[in-house]
Amino acid sequence: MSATSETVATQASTNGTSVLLSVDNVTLTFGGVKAISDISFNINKGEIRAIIGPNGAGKTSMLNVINGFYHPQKGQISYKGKTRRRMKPYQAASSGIARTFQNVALFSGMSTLDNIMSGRSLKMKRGLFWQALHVGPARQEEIEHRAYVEKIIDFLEIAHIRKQPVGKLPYGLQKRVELGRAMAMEPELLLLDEPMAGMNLEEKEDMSRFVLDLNSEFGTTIALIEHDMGVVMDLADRVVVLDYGQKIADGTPAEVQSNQNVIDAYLGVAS
Amino acid sequence: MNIKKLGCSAIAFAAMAVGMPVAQAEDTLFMPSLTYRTGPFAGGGIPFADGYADYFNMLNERDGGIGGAKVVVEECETAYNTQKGVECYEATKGKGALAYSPLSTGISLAIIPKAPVDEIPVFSMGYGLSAAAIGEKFPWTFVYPTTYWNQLSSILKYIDSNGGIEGKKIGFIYLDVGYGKEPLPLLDSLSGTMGFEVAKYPIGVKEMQNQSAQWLNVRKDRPDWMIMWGWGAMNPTAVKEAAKIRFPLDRFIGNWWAGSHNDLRAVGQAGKGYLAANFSGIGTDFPALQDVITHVVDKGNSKVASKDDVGNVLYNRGLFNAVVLAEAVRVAQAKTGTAAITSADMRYGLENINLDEARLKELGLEGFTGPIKGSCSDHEGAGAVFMQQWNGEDWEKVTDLIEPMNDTVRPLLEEAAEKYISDKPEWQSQTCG
Amino acid sequence: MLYREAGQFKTTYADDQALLPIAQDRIGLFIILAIAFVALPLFASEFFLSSIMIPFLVFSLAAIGLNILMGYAGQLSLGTGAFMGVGAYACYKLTTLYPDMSIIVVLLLSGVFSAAIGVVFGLPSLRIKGLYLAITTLAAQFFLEWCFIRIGWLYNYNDSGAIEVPTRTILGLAVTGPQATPLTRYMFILCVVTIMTLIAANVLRGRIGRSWMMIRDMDIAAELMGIKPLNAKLSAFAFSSYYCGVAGALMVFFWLGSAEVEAFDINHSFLILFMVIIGGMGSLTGCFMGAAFIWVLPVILRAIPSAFDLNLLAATMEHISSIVIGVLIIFFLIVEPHGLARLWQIGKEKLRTWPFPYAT
Amino acid sequence: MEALSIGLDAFFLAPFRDMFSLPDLLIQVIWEGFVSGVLYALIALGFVLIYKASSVFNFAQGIMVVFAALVLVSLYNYGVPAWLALILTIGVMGLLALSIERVILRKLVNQHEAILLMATIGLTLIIKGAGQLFFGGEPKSMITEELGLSTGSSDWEVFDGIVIFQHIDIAAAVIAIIMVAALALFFSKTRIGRALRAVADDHQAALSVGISLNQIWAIVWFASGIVALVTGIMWGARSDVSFALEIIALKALAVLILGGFTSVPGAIVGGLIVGIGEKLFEVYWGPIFGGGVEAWFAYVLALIFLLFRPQGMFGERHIERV
Repeated sequence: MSATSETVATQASTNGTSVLLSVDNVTLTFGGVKAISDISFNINKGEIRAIIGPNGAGKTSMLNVINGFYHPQKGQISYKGKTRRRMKPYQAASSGIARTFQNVALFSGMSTLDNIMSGRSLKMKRGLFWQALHVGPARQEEIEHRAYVEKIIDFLEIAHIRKQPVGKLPYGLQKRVELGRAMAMEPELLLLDEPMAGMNLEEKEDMSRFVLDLNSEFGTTIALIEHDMGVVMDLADRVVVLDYGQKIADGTPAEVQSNQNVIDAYLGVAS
Repeated sequence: MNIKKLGCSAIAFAAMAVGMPVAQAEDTLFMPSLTYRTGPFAGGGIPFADGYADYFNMLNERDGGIGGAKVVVEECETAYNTQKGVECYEATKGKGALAYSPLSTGISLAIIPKAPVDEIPVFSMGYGLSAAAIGEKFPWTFVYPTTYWNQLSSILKYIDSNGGIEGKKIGFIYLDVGYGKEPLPLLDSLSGTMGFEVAKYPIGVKEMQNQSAQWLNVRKDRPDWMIMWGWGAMNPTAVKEAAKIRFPLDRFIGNWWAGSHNDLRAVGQAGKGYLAANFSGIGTDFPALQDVITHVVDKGNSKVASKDDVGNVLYNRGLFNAVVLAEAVRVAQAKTGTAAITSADMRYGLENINLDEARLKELGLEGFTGPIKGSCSDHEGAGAVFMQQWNGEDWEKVTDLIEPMNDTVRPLLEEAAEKYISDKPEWQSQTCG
Repeated sequence: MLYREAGQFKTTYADDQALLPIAQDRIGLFIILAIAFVALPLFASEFFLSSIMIPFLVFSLAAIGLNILMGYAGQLSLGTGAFMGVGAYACYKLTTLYPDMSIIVVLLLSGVFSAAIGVVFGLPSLRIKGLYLAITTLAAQFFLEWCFIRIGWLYNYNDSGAIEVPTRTILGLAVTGPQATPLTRYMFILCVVTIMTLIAANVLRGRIGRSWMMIRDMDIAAELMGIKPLNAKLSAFAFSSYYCGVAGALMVFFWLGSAEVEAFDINHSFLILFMVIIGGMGSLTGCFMGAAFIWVLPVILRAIPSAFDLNLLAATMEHISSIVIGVLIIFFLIVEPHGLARLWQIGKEKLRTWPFPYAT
Repeated sequence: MEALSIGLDAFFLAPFRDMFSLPDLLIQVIWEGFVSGVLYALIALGFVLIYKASSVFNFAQGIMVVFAALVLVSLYNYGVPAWLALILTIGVMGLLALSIERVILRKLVNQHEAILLMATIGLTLIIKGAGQLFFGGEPKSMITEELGLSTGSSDWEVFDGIVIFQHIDIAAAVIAIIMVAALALFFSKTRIGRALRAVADDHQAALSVGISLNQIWAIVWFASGIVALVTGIMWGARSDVSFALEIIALKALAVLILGGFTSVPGAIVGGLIVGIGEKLFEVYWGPIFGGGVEAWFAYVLALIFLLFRPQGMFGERHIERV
């Protein structure tokens, strides 16, 4: 088993790009049902990596394993050279992994601004004392972060809904705010769980633009789950395909597209 | 609610806010009544409040008040809740309140420290702080006719005279609050000197109606006698549970707050034999009670649910509270020569009260209670209690008055009073008289 | 018409992040403070101060405490009464052990004790959520009540089993005990409550407050964004219990003057809970509205019959006010489940768009 | 060290020695615990019925117990014969259920659970105020004998001692068993019962097969009203009928924690655990702490239990998803 991970690592280094995260032989079960079985793949620094597969393939579970929400029974995750088998979600966050959710998981009682500000939580350091007084350092800190958040708001073109409670926003905007919240964390690795789901064409184009810009301007590594093959082919540098919790293909969009296993899985041909 | 009414209540509220003096007719005596006709202890609060109000109303009807001044009784509902009690106190004290009798240890404790400042006496009749019997230390507080501690000593004397107390085991079941715990120091101290053993059974307020575990403990410990410091729903439940474990009820004695008609009616025949201490007469067989019936109850001016409630234990207790206050008013009127006395005069009246046999007879209350004589140093009168027994349908007086062990208790009371004022520098200089 | 923010432009983030960005709100608050600090002390009667304003402020502070936990951090608690009790008993023990310590210091320290106890009973919140947690806070309530009775040391073994407030002075002026005038006590409480409300408002709009709201709205997402649930929940319990503790100490020392354990019983917890619900969860203004509604309304209701010479029993009035409050609770839940604060806000929105109700 | 071993002995061994030195008392303690457990279980059952069908955590269940008993006793005191009073009281509870559904629940459909809980708190205040307004706050005695329930007792001589069984306690246990059986039959055999279970599982699905939610809500509230009446009669017979009874109902909350909010068997088993557990703890361990531990035992037990099994005794562990 260890041989595989070594080969992956060697592969990466020979390609001249550094591996940001690698998933090695991960198996995850729920009460005897295997959600993910023995999957390995890696994410290179600075790339856009897509995870695709039919419903129930284990894509979201994979993201949950990566950011520590689920603990795999077997295998390990290496991130920035460090290997951790069990990691708490907040540890993942503090080491620079952010994510968005399939079903929007915004803080519904808070405004757009506060939601994005909440992404800055880890960056803010002032203690209770200064916050209570709200003068001096705490106030200064709050204003500095506000400036950064305003940049994100401009970038995502959501200035007009800055003060609105997010619960009442249309779905497309909520997705955008959620992206903004994840961006506010200044992550090195951003996990996007179906960022375009339920969007119309125009919204999808906007979102694709944001993802590409985010990748190029901010240099954020992105792993995304998406159903829309067109979007995946346009955005992704490399694609990994899961089916029934197993990896069936891994490679560039073109390679994957022509892979017989993938075609079978998507067309439902009995293998 | 229409606009006009809304306006009126707004004005009333504004008047309250800025403290506009409420117009009062001349020569009235204002007696606030902090009642609890609601809440878990309403069963005790209702008859007491009725007796209190009815007696004053009777004086108004029969004699045109006291010394020519009409008595105004204003009820304020506390639900036995200290916060509301304090609110009631604050709401009524500005109207010229002469004395407070809140019928709650909690409320008494809250207003006792205010009494010397506002100069309104607190008359906690047989409840509240036992230490307040020491008049030198508590000039503004009165606990006639006797304190919990003296009462306990009377009960122990009764036990002693019924087969001796030495070497016996006495079970003490009590409501687990300040009121119930108050006699514990005396009980512990007397168990040494009188040579008996004590077993304690606390009942939480929430467990008042769920006492079976403690009574199983009683069954386990097999005490010879049981004494109860109970109140409200605790009492009937305790008597029922005692009967359930076949504890001999004629060896089960309640204090004067654990022996009312309301308590035992719920038990009925099963409670036959249960004893309780009392200091106010039972029934309506007194001229004063007859006057109350003629002048108030029969005219429909009483709040009692039925005429049968007149004369029950707590009704008479409330009435007796009013009797003492009325007598204090008379003493104060005699001294000042005016009908409309102040609360400071009231304090003088309470301190110099002298309800002897002859005076009780004049009031139409012969044999209703023992004589009470106050003095500067004695704010309890060291009154005696008698025992009453439940015969299955009604209470019967079964003993004469049992004098308390005042010689033993008084020094303990003085000690307690010292302790109370030890952290109150402003109290240390005050004295009675 | 008067309530317009048009023309009020913010040029800095600092301005935009002010507690009350709209000028009319600032003026309104200023008027309220002026009334509270100047007009009431000058014109209000003793009864109004001691039986309406003092309890109102104490309850408001307690409601803020509970609202921080419930409205902002989303953790239901039925143990408010007991946490207030911890504050009161701690205050009593401290001031009798160290009579020379300033009462202000004692008061602020007593909250620390209740914060500590709050954290202990907040620990289950890491595993238990929602209604289940509410019921475990009942365990805190009843266990602490039992401690207040059974541990005689807490009330210095007083025969009465109650804590009695000794006289304490600040600069020679009695602020607690029977000598303290209602005015002094009112002013003291008013200062404490004003400052603590301001602090709460600051904390709630900062990082810590935001972390509580994140846990409330979506605990999983909050955790994935780097919030440690342990820290966020326990700090909410600590902060909330601190407020409740100080409110409890204020209640006994500056209002009641003495207290038995019943002053902190389960009904007391419910009373504060009602205030938070009626006022509005997640709103500081709501805490004051709720406290006014639950405490002051019955006082007014009781005053109505005497104003109309209606010969109603005090007890009857009590029952009626219980019914009225019950009906109003349900009415509000049906009309506006987010309490008086939201109604107030909706009212302001209406004013803002008046006379064009459909403008947004 | 010695003090420690004495302490350990007092806590871990002495209580058991006490138990076996007086076995008749032990049986009595367990019996008493069983009876109060049955009554806790009945109150909890009222909660569960309503929660299962409508996700309403009915805080008013406790006051409904008091109210039902109060109506019954007051009607009798007004001169209505006992049997008629019983029937009328059932009618009143039905009316109450109907008006709660009409006036409150119907307006709050699809609201958050916390809001529904708060509505029942408001309801509690209304019933409390109205109950005292109409019937007075003073305690009343339960019309036990008039309802044909015996107030006598029977002895069982065993282990050189006696165990006393109150007939009313036996009746409480029997009636509780009959009621639970009747409810179980109702749930599994009748059309409405099956509909109720469908609603409990999935509101939408129930609606789609044409079950009227309103009707079902009124029925469950009525059913728990009857459960409340039975509880009120039984507990009223043990002490008296007064508003202080309401506080005991809070203990049912601890029972619910143990048993889970939606499980009928859970309510019963939880009730018995709390009832028997607290009596044993008070009698054998209480003296170590100075007594009165019954006040918190149930809640602390529930708390400790929750720490190890947050989903309750009969609940299923669920996997959180994002």
